Amino acid sequence: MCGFSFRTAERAKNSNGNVHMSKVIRLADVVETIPDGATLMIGGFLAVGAPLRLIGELVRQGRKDLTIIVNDTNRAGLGVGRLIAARAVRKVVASHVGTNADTQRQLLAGEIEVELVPQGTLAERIRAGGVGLGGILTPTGVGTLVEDGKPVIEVGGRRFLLETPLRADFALIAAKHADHKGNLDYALTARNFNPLMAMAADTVIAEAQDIVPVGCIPPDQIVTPGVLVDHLVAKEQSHG
Amino acid sequence: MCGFSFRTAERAKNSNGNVHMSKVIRLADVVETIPDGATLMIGGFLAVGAPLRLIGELVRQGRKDLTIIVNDTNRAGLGVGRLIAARAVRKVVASHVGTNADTQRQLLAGEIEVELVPQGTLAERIRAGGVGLGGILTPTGVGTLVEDGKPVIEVGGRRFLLETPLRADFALIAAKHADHKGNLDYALTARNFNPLMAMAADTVIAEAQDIVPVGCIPPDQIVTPGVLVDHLVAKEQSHG
Amino acid sequence: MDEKTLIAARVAREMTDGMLVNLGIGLPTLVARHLPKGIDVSFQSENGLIGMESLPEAGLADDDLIDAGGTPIGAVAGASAFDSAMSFGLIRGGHMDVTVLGGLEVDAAGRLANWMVPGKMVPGMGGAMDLVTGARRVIVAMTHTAKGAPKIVAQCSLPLTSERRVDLIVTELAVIVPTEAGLELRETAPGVSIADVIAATGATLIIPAVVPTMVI
Amino acid sequence: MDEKTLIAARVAREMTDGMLVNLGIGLPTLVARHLPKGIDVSFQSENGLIGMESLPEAGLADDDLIDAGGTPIGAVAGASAFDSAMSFGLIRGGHMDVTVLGGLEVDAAGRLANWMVPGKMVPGMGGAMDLVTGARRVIVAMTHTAKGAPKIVAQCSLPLTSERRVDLIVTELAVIVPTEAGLELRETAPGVSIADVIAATGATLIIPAVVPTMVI
Repeated sequence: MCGFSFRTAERAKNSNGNVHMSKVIRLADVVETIPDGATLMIGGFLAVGAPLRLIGELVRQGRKDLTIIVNDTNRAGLGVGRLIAARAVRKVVASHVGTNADTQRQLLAGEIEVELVPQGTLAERIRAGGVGLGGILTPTGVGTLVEDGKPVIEVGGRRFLLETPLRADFALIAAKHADHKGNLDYALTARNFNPLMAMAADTVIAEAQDIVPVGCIPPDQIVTPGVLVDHLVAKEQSHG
Repeated sequence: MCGFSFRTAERAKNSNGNVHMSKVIRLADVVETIPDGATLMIGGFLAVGAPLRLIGELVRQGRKDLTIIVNDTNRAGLGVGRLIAARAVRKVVASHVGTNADTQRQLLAGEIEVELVPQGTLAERIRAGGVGLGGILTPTGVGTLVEDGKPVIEVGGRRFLLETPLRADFALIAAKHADHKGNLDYALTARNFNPLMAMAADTVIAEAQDIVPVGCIPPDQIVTPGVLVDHLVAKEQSHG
Repeated sequence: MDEKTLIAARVAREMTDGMLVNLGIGLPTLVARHLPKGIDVSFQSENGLIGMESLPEAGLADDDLIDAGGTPIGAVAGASAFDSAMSFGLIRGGHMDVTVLGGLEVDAAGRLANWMVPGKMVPGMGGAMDLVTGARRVIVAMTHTAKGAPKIVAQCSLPLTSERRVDLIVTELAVIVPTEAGLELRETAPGVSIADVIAATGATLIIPAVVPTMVI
Repeated sequence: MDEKTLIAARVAREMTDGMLVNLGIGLPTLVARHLPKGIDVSFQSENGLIGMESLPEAGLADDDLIDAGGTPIGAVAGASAFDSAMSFGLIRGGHMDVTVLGGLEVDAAGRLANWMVPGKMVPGMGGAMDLVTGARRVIVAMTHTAKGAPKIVAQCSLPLTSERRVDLIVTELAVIVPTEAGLELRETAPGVSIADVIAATGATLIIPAVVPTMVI
């Protein structure tokens, strides 16, 4: 992907000559650190930009009682929809669950809790959680069901809802490229909530389409600095 | 800079065959649209990423009584410092004015009004103005002089200041590349406040180091979409 | 011309050169196909793109590029991609010139309900509440009735999308402008009488002296 | 070793592998030169970069790359650039492991004042208020006295930077940890007695049974 840099290689080793600070971890191992009942932010919009390998492994390991903060629950049995179908989810915080018949069915049957948040408010609440704000004032939802239970604050003669930050135990995100330091970039509409979630969780786990050496993603193109990423899911040997 | 695209060229012409929606304008002409007494956001951090040509032309045209929203007033006689030295500025909203002896002198003599805003709060207030939030709650400044006159709101047992949005009549920003649609990218620490200000003013005027054909800046690299930019300062014939 | 095409074609005439436009899922998507010649409009997809266009051929679909309804799309030269906070910053911040949305109900105050039917269908509001609250101009593009029942009603029975008064309602029967005084009938569709529109509408309409026929 | 070097070298020992660190202008900048071997720390420059390093040679300066004090800098492989909202999002959001800042005063409650002297010097707080409020750990690196007057005082006479209690104070005489009970003397510099530190300090110090000598 890019020219080999002696300096980069040098930096990736500590004074004992060992590679240190490695963020790379096997898929199964990292998913084992996520307990039942955890709150997860999961990136993606209708499964584009969703961490499909991490989702698949959560299902395979039979995780239960999850709270997921997502834009949507994708389609039945696809992406986040696999978690819904596996009944791994107790509560969904999302802007839209209409594309997944499983979610609709579980919701109307009272088997799953759904908190609906306007999409722009969801983005700002996650961002607020990531950047240390105590909340934001938005005009969205004033005078609607979304207002219920929330303080209404007037600024400059206009009314706004006080919306509070969202944070999670884990953020599961998907990137186009990751470098060995965990720096990430995203492609087109696969960016969506991923960079916001990468700031708003105690532990951030990223999977990437390609993992490239440090320096391959130019500084101005990196969207999520590697310091935010705790674990990078290893690519696995293809058995094809 | 990039391969010529027939499709791009076609899109830049309307059905009459005329190039339309041109944002390019001569420096002197665009600066003439800025009246005395206007409120300007001006990008840059210690003059890196500052729109130096626009600033120079404001000075040349003798603009007066400006309110400027800036991170800092640069150094005496440089960048925004030229506006201070020319006594074009009535009020400064900034996080730091300590690097410019002229600002310090005018401030201590009561000749210029300075509103100091913590740098992170300044960024969020400008962002709030640009993204339509009524305000943000920040822990920064609680229990300090910055708290004076501001509502203190408790969320989750912590106290936050309610900080209100900032907007301006004009944003003057500097980019690395602009394409013919006004899409912008930035280089390294020259990005700073520029993309935030590009969303928070009634009229946005950009100058760029290079102007390139549409399609030369890839979609994922564009930081400021061209729809936000009203005017792009034309490159001028070098007389060297 | 079927009724959806008629609505889309009429809405398309509201577009002017250089606008930033967001089209809702379903009927509003059709508007893009009917833009007047010579009009260059930027379409935003709220999942993170300005400059969407329909995919020229299915074989060119990119796994990372869909519209907000999940359909693979293309991108014009000069398109830009961004995250969801920026996307809704553009919408909430007043940078979106027009949004075109479908509706379940619009009431006499010009308020739209389009995101849930309590106990029956709870898809969620997605981006609709931000769009209706934040766009400079909100156009509702919908059929005039549903199973014979008026969708334009005295007061919404469904939960509101926003308390903001929308700017224009375009149906297969009429063009209606919500004003402070009430819903004003501005155009009737070809072959549709004022009486037809009144009969299909569940709210009082203000009828000006002249009501021209819709031009497509 | 001059006193600034001593302070910087001692502060550098607080750094551990993988940390994200912000160094204030002036004395704190020196910390980068004294990192223990084998420690890989990412330095943020709050004007928009993670991965700053000192410029190898003056001839390599980039017009678009300075630190927050205006000095041309370099960037390590894997550096990333961002806008001011992101930069302070990192700081306020708890992603900054350590910030090292200079001080004008620190008081018995561990509160820092470092951004103005009313009527005399009003530079502004720049990023200091966000850094002191938001960083996980705040280290004040400063000379113990100014023109013979203690800078560690019972109560700040200058406007506070934050009401947050800082985590560590390192001077050329001592290492002091502000605790709920008060300022605790943890180390004395080589050749400096506990009595010397007490004499140069304007606030009550808690003196543990054992106060080791600072190791550089």
